[in-house]
Amino acid sequence: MTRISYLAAIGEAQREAMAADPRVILIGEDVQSNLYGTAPNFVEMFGVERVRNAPISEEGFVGAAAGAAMTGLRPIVDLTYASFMYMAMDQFVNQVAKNRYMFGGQASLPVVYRASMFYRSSTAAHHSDRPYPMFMNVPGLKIMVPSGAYEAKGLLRTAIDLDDPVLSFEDATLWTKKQDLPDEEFRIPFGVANLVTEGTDVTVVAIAGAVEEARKAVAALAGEGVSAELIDPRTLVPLDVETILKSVAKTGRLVVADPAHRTCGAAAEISALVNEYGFDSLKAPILRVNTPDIQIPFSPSLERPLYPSARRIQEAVKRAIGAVASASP
Amino acid sequence: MTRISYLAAIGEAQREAMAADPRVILIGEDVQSNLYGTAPNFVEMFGVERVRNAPISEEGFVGAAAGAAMTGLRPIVDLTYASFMYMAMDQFVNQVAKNRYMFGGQASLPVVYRASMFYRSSTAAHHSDRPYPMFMNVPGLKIMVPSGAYEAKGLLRTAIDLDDPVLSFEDATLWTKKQDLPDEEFRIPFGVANLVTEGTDVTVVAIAGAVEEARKAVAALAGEGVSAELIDPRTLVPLDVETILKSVAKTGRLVVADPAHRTCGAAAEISALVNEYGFDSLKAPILRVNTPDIQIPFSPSLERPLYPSARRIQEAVKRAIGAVASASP
Amino acid sequence: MPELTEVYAPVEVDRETQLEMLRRMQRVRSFELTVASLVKKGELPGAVHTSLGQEAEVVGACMALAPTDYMTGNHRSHGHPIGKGASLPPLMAELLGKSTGVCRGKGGSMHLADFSVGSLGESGVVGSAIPVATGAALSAHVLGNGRVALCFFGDGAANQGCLHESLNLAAIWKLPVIFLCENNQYASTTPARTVLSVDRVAQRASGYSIPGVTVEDGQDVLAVYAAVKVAVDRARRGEGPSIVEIMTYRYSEHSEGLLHAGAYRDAAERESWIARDPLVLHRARLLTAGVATEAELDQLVSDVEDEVASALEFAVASPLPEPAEAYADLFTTPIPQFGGMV
Amino acid sequence: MPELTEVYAPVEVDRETQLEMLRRMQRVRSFELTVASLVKKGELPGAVHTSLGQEAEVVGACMALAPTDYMTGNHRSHGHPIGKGASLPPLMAELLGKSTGVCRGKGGSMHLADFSVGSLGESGVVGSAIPVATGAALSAHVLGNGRVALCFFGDGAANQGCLHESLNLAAIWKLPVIFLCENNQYASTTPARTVLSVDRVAQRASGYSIPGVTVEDGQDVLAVYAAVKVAVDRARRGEGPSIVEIMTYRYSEHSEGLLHAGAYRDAAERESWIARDPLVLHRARLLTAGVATEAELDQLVSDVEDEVASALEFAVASPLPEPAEAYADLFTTPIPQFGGMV
Ligand SMILES: Cc1ncc(C[n+]2csc(CCOP(=O)(O)OP(=O)(O)O)c2C)c(N)n1
Ligand SMILES: Cc1ncc(C[n+]2csc(CCOP(=O)(O)OP(=O)(O)O)c2C)c(N)n1
Ligand SMILES: [Mg+2]
Ligand SMILES: [Mg+2]
Repeated sequence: MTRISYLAAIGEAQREAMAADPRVILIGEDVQSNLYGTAPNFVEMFGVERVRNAPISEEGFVGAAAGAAMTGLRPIVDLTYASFMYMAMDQFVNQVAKNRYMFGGQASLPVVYRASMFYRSSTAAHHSDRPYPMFMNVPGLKIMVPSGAYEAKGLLRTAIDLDDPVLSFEDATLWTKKQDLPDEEFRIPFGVANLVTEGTDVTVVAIAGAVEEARKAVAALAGEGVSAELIDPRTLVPLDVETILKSVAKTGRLVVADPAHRTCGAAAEISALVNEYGFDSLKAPILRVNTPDIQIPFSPSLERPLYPSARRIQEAVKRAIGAVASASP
Repeated sequence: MTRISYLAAIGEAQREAMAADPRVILIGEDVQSNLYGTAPNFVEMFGVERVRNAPISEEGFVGAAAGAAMTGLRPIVDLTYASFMYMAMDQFVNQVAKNRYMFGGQASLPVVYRASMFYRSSTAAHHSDRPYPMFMNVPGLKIMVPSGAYEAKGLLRTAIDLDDPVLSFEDATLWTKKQDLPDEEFRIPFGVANLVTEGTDVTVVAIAGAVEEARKAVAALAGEGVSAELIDPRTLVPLDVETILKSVAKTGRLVVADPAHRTCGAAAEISALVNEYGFDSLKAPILRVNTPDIQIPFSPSLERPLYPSARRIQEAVKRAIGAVASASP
Repeated sequence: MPELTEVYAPVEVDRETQLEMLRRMQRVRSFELTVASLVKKGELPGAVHTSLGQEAEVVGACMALAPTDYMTGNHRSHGHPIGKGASLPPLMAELLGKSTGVCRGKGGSMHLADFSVGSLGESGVVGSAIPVATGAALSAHVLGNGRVALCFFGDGAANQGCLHESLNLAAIWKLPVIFLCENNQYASTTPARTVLSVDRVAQRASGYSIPGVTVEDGQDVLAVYAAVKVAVDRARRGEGPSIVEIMTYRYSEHSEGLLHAGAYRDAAERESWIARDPLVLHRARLLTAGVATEAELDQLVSDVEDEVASALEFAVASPLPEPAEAYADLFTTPIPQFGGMV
Repeated sequence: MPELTEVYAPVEVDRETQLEMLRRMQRVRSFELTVASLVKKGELPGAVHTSLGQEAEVVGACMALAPTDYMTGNHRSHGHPIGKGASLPPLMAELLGKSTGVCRGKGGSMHLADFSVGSLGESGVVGSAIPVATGAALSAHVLGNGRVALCFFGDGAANQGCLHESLNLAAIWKLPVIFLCENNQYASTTPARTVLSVDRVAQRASGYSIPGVTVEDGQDVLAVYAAVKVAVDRARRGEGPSIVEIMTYRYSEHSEGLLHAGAYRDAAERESWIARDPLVLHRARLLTAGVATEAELDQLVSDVEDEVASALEFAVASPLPEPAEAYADLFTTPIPQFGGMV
């Protein structure tokens, strides 16, 4: 076991994959200087041909990575902040997601796009986005949302192995969080949720950084005699609906903690799925703990309360089990 | 009353607004030649300074319209196909949606972006998108989804009057559909749903072109003794949740017909809202009739069955009322 | 900055290649005429953009590439894979939405792709395939497999930001890619001179420190071939990207059957271009130079016409895809739709 | 294509303007030094990018504009509104996230904007404000109000597609906009020479048939002013856009407190730029030319230092916004959050 941070785990996954397969290359702004910490000594290890500093032109290099993936490489692209992905949106939606389908299966696109969600850091609206829901609405993209160093490393190895395009939304609130990781190489499959804590009274599904908050909430709730089951879906596409349904079949109650904006967020999808396929087991409304539908303000006093926190998750659970009255619409 | 098509209604709204206010200008590819039919004789009426042919550079002119809106103009931008909006995604999300908020209210952005959803026309994956859900996840954008000529005209007039950015998703399956419109100018407020048909057994919420299909389904169901209430939200941001909740309080059942892809679509949001705030009135699972999570294939034989059709809506309603067994997950 | 001056040097083109140029131009011509008539009869679904009039630039450019080289294109899409040597029946079947189509009926007119001949796909979104071709060049460069990539784009696409980004990227990484501008002077109903900040797209090359050349007579297949060949050879030698711009003209409306409001093009202008038809020009040259006889060329044309006719037969006889096939081909490792469709 | 040759002609700049240049440069300098020390003490949240070393290009460019002209900028954001004449207390309060901030605490360091002086906002997303400035120029053009717009962008932003699109748009529509490249030779840790396909961004101007000029000595505020003034006058006369590139250098790391892995910049290089400090240069010129005395300039500096100190006092004393204020300012016509927040 080695104790490493979320960021270091990403670096490790990249290093192992690049060492294992010369077709894996890394493209991104300031990767050669390892500005963001996920490519330590990569230039020395793999050379500048495989560790490529990109000009600030997201549309260009996102598309170039797609074209390279269609013709024999297996690129990893570091977009740094998720808020810059919009610059390349046409390439993501119209090329990366569609090319295999449009061409009747002639293309495979083994490419991973990594982006960090840099919220809760007072960088305001241009750096704080958590845009995975809009990509979930685009068929053809696989989406991972690692909630810890273990997931970050294990899912990323799988992502790089996959012959399909993967978007990795990395949660910067976890960057420095450390975990003990196996010394041997390992992979975590896509579409298999992690049952973090078993429980009987209520199911909590939490996404990315919200898993950490939910963990705290669940622990606090246990102290209050509430038994909550915590599920981390790990990947949003594919989504392990079965595990969630099975849990709700047991608990009858669901709270979804999702750092994205509320409207059409991942929590909305999970709510709709459970309503549709788990209706009979539901004893109470499904509650969503999201970021409200406003942009992210700069001032810490404005920003801090907005995200799913342990406190907000705990309150939602209490509402779900009827311990406190529901707010009227 | 004058009988005009959906496309002509859009042209009328633009003409009236441009005649009323010299600050309203039109920007778009091939608008001077009226290629798409919504700017007939506009060059003659308003001149080339106000009817501006744009180069194919969506990011540039979408952003330029935003900057113009921040400084005194009230532009209408015709993006022609919704599938081209991704090219300008950074401008939509990072400038259009965020500028007022980031600058603490100093900016107003009275600008309307129009785009048509050109599905069911065998133009395949690059021209058939219905991407309103991803924009619903972006706080700061108002979104209209006109379901007929009346709505197209009335909502667009309101959109142009508003001091906020509006995205208009126009449904090309309705382009040629005609309706009798009042001769005098009129406006339809945002955030007020249209109760298309009253009913008691089930609520059907339908979006854009799906309203027409739902209308047929509701009529057919009436023949079978099923009383369905049909609601057209008209705008998705703001969304008239109250009207939907009131209806579900009466019917206890909900089917949402939404031409977008299913995952994180508008139907998911409506389902989540009704689950959360109307849970006690729900007698059956909320069913979503969407386009499945695949890209749009070219071949008519592949494409035709994919969208919410009268038949699919009818079947969903029957399932919702328990007339047919539910598919197992 | 290197210059593409060699472009004006005469190129040695062997007899077989010269004939193959005519054959491929004729393939494009016959294919497009067939397609246009199908549209007129209402037998082709969707939007269809033909390359009638642009055969020389399409074929001249493609033939300067090796069969293993890569190519991407745009909505005006049929000529590119044909020029690159794709087999016609699966192309025609694709246009008819058949399961034997080159994209199994998923792509249609705007999304032809034949990976077996290096055709990586046409993009219905203007400009959007340019970064993809740049990426194909990146893989060729990194893998060192000696291939080059070429992307076709129009005068309209020249104003897209992704072109700028791709040019810069290719220039600094010295990627083997040819940015091939098919300047037919109009984007739908919009004249290039009203929306393009330069007379010639190639003038932008200096902003990327790469060679840029305009072939003013884009109806001359040999001139096109020569110019593109210089750029291809340069790319293959590891000297980086080029812009090659070909002045040409489309005979038809922007898309088949399109009724447009304004008279944005001059009838006389169109006539003058038709008077210099690329097939007629090349045929005349072949005859004058004694490369082939009238009879041989007539045979070539009629062989191609048969080829196209049998492609059509194949397409017509092919089955439509089963509705369930819509759910295939999204992912290499599929994800089932949860719960099936309501 | 018109040339900006007048740039090297001496400009007549009156005494008051010359002093105001020093005053504004000193404002930027003192403001940034204060900000940097706040960051060091952990008293400033978020990412902070200073313009230390770039004062001449910031102020020279801004002062070539009229107060009613428009301006947009980027993440290196404090200098721009200060240069444009914004009042300091609301800027400083914004950095501290106070409700008296120019953006009511919503924007912070990367999103300063003071519409009262034509500052339409800084963009944290690189390149993204360039189309917005182009649009401000469009409204000036259509409304005929005689204003011009200027957008600041870095050497790194020069490779963004939106710049290309904006240049082309502004060129064909003859919009009164100045594309002002602050070429400090690095984008974060990436040297421009490794990612930029030209030596000078201004070389790209010819691709848009517009003037492009590089001020090689961007530490000379008068040289910057002169070059930008030519472009501004040209724009105001209705002759369209220009690129003006200013060679300069940032003294600090990319953002305050940033620890970077590689030594991407040479210490000697930095020293040589510091040796030609723009404030020192301009001060010396004022003295030599007899524009002001040592005592007068010392007074000016100390006045500015007082101004910055009292801006900081104001900011510190100001209240933080109430949490509920987070829900204001999204729309001009608000939409309530349905059901409140869980
Ligand atoms: C991003 C985008 N914007 C607009 C369109 C609509 N459109 C299709 S073709 C076309 C004109 C293209 O002109 P050009 O690039 O010159 O190619 P040509 O048709 O002349 O061959 C336009 C505007 C599109 N398909 N994609
Ligand atoms: C679209 C986008 N990509 C990347 C970044 C991250 N980033 C912030 S500043 C910067 C460097 C910008 O360099 P330059 O434009 O030269 O401005 P400078 O910092 O040198 O003033 C980068 C890469 C960003 N903010 N936006
Ligand atoms: Mg063209
Ligand atoms: Mg820089």
